[in-house]
Amino acid sequence: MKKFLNTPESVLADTLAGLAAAHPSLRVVTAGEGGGGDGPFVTRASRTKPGKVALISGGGSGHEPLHSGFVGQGMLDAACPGEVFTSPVPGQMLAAAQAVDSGAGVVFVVKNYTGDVLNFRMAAELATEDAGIRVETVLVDDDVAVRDSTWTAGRRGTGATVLVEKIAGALAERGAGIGSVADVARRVNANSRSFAVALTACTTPANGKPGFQLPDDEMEIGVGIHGEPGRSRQKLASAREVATLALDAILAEPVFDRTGDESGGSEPCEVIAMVSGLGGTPLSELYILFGEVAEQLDARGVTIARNLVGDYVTSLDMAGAMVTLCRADDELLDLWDAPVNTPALRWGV
Amino acid sequence: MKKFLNTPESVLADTLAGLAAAHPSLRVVTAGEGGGGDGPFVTRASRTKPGKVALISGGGSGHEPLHSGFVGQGMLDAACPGEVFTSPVPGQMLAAAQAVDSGAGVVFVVKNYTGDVLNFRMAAELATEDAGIRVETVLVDDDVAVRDSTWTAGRRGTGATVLVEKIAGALAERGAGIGSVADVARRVNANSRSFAVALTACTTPANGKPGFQLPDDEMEIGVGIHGEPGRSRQKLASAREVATLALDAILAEPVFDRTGDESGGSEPCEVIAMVSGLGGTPLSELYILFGEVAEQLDARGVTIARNLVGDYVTSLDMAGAMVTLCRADDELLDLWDAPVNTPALRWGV
Amino acid sequence: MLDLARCRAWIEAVATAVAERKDELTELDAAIGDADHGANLHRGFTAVQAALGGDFAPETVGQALVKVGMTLISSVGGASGPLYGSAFRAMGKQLATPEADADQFALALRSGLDAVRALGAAAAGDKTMVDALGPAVTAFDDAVGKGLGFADAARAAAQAAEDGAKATVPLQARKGRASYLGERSIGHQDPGATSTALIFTALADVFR
Amino acid sequence: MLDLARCRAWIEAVATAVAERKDELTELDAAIGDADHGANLHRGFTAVQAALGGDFAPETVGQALVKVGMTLISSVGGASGPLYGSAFRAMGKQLATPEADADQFALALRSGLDAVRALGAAAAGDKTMVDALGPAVTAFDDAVGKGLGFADAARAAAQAAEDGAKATVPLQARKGRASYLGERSIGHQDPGATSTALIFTALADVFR
Ligand SMILES: Nc1ncnc2c1ncn2[C@@H]1O[C@H](COP(=O)(O)OP(=O)(O)O)[C@@H](O)[C@H]1O
Ligand SMILES: Nc1ncnc2c1ncn2[C@@H]1O[C@H](COP(=O)(O)OP(=O)(O)O)[C@@H](O)[C@H]1O
Ligand SMILES: [Mg+2]
Ligand SMILES: [Mg+2]
Ligand SMILES: [Mg+2]
Ligand SMILES: [Mg+2]
Repeated sequence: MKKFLNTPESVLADTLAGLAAAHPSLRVVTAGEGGGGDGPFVTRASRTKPGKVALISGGGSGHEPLHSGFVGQGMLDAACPGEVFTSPVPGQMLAAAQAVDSGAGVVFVVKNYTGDVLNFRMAAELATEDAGIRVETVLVDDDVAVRDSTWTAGRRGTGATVLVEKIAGALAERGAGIGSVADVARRVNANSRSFAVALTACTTPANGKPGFQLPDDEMEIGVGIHGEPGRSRQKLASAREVATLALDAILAEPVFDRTGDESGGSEPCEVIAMVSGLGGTPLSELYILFGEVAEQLDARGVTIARNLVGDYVTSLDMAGAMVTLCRADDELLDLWDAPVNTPALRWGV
Repeated sequence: MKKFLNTPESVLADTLAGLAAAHPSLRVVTAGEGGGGDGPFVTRASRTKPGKVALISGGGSGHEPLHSGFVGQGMLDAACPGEVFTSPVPGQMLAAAQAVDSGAGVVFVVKNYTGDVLNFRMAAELATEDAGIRVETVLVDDDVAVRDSTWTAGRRGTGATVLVEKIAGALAERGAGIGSVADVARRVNANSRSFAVALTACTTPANGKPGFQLPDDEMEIGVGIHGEPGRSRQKLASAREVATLALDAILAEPVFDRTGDESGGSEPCEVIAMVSGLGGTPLSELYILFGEVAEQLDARGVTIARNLVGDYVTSLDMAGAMVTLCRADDELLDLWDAPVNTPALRWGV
Repeated sequence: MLDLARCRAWIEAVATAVAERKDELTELDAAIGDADHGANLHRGFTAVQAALGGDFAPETVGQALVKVGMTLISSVGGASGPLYGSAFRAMGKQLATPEADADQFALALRSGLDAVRALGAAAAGDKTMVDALGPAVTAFDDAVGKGLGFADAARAAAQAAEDGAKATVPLQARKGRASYLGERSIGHQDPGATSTALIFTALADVFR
Repeated sequence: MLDLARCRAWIEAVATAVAERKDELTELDAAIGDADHGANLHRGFTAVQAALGGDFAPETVGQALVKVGMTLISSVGGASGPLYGSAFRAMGKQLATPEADADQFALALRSGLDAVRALGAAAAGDKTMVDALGPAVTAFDDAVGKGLGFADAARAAAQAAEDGAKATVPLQARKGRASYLGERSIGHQDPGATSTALIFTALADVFR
């Protein structure tokens, strides 16, 4: 296993130590520490302004900068990192909620995975019933590679999480109430779809070897962000073809259907587009992919109003990329443009 | 070769197309285009303010976000990307200089590689003699893995390039003259040293296979950013040991000797510290490494005043990391903190 | 009769078996999940061992099992943490006496299963721990109904859990991470069902 | 006598040889450099072919060679672009007549070598193209001094360049990227010296 680490067991603690050393704007609370719970959490260094709704997210580690890298002004108030690819525990979420609730309540942004859903559900119960904190839970489920049906655990939460956190975070920063913050978060999620392709498997520190074997001339289509294989495997394709695969899957979703638009679909619709690397893919390849996405969207009558290209939602050291589109409108774009100051996303401040 | 690309030949053009699509704040001029030269270059979308010294850098591609990702307010005025790992050509640099010179002159920031040095030297001649542009050239040579002697081409230019571009860019933005801008750039370079370790080789698109073979339990010590093997090979070590290796090499350099300090070395000295991934290493591992660097620097009486952790100077898809330290003072920190607005580095705006 | 000593021995045995079979569980999870089930349970039962040691002096089997459940909830994470945690907690809540006889334990097991179902909403055949837990609970019930003692009931439950776990191989997953694989989940044994079988086998072994 | 037709044939032959041996040159560069020397020269000589085709109608061998040099400078990049570019440019500047005899060409070669030395500051034994170019220029000179004709001088130069390139194998590099490897550069043939030999071999072949 070729990784910079000390021991597989200390990966989470050591990552958080480095994060804390790098970002004085963050406060890393380790398990059991003053105010700490059953696991570590990360908050802004400053306390939540009275009356501001607090945004908390969390999930297994291995997706950095998600979520800790998005803690800061205009985005998250706290992040609860679990062990690599393992949901954090309820006590950890509860402690984070108690640390950042200003009285205005807490919105949990939860990626739709059984573990995250169950643990956050328990945390919400504890926070509401025992700690008297008002909690709204927003599920993110944007991955079109998984059919949302009674036959699955539902679509996975992936790239849209960044968009939800940014936009809901901006609204919370403006002083909106918990209902509005949760509503806009749900709207971003409903408007967003993602699709990812892997060129290599990733290696969890605990396992020490790649999660699956992929021949030199094949790629996995429709992967998630936990190293699991995708829905299918096919021959390596060009960036152009990969972009087409992703856009075909995403734009087939009803939310991108433009026949119901005022213009009947003759005017372009606007999106926020993200091409995120999965951890082992260099930026230059992401630009190549984004260039294809931009060109093909243009040809399909979709305008990219804003974009992100880089590593935002990752899967350890997996070589691969995810395309996320969020159908945007003036409100969402305005919130997108609002100042944000986090380790991984910063503008306007 | 597992990469997102269309053809190996179109990697540079396709990367630039994606860059242009992603960043409206940049202007990508392709070879031969209006005002274009013998190769592409990237400038800010807005013209250089009259009287502002222009900063231009360039070099082979494959180090993204270096250099194009650092074009923007407070940093570069133009970047000249060559083919992957191949220096750009003089005509390209000349065209870039003509495009961004406001009359106050141009500073070329050149990483110390024979190809870059020779091509920029020719460009400087052309710019000065034929185009009447005042040119200062600043060489960056911070890599301690290479001994600077008549026995080598001199130390390589690596991580310090980012720091030079940021700090000199800030001074240029404040309206300083070409001499001062070049001076501060040289001072940053003189104060900076880097050391890199590779866990895997990288694969150039043209070659299609890894540049060297590295057994599963070994790493290359003292690598550059062009896929070349390092000075030596050794068994994989922990993040802690890798940090020690890097810091031992860097802090042995005279510039970090504190016995000449006012305090005689009893007071800590301040540095800007960067841990940059080489392209295939995920952020979490960089944080682990940074945590070790921070802890060990503290123990050695060195204070990290500012830091960068992420992919800033890369080597295609190489798994590995580079540690860069720049001995800082109030002037350098003040310029570091000045607003910057580029695709890859942004704050204060 | 499950008294406190046996209860502790059971949980110890589970912890030991998890430690031994950690890599096997993780391998199974690597095939159709995210390669952490072994690590998750190992972390959890290590915490449980610590929680049951030291000052903790439960007076009833129920208190001990509630502690096991709470500890799993607070240390495992993932899907299996809340599920196993709730199961043990629900079982413990049923058992207010210092020791539990087979009838009491049958009821407790039923509560455990209900808790898993309520939380995870998995049905039989969804390729989850329910496919081992369900048959085990039924087998224990049936054995008790036939007048068999704790030891025999536990052995029957263990066998049913083993069989249930094996029977997950040809199933297509409909819950948990494995469901993302669609048809590609077929042909692999569910890690959670496997660990459930391990838990019942440990119980049976305590009575050997 | 190198007339314009032969000069064009020479450059064509170089372009063809570079295209054929591109991968070999890149392999050599992969071992001690950055794996692009073949691609660099291929890009350069493809541009040169285009530049010498079409409307371009040089009146002297010198004009043709200056064009080759300028085109290499503007299309190759890397270390070899300015070095080879300057060499051809310097050679061309020496040759103001429609055709060049062996004496003139010897002088031109000497200028080319001087240009490479002036720009790259490499000495003999530094494991660079100079280790092939230097001996080739000397051999051409010597042959001309001995009264041999262009063809024989070119053949001698090609042989010297080949030998010089092979002799770089045991050397430790002191210039260019290979110097970063220190002792690890020993045991590999220098890519630039190899391509220099290729250029002289192409010249000799034109006179065969
Ligand atoms: N909804 C569910 N109901 C019951 N069991 C489930 C459910 N979802 C997952 N599981 C069980 O959890 C196991 C996976 O546990 P684990 O790997 O520890 O958590 P995670 O899937 O979060 O990584 C699966 O093998 C399955 O048996
Ligand atoms: N200072 C120098 N003087 C002469 N030749 C040099 C010098 N530096 C490098 N070279 C030659 O250039 C060759 C490498 O060319 P190339 O691979 O195209 O450029 P780069 O090293 O920039 O990738 C080396 O093999 C060597 O022969
Ligand atoms: Mg997990
Ligand atoms: Mg090169
Ligand atoms: Mg799992
Ligand atoms: Mg080279």
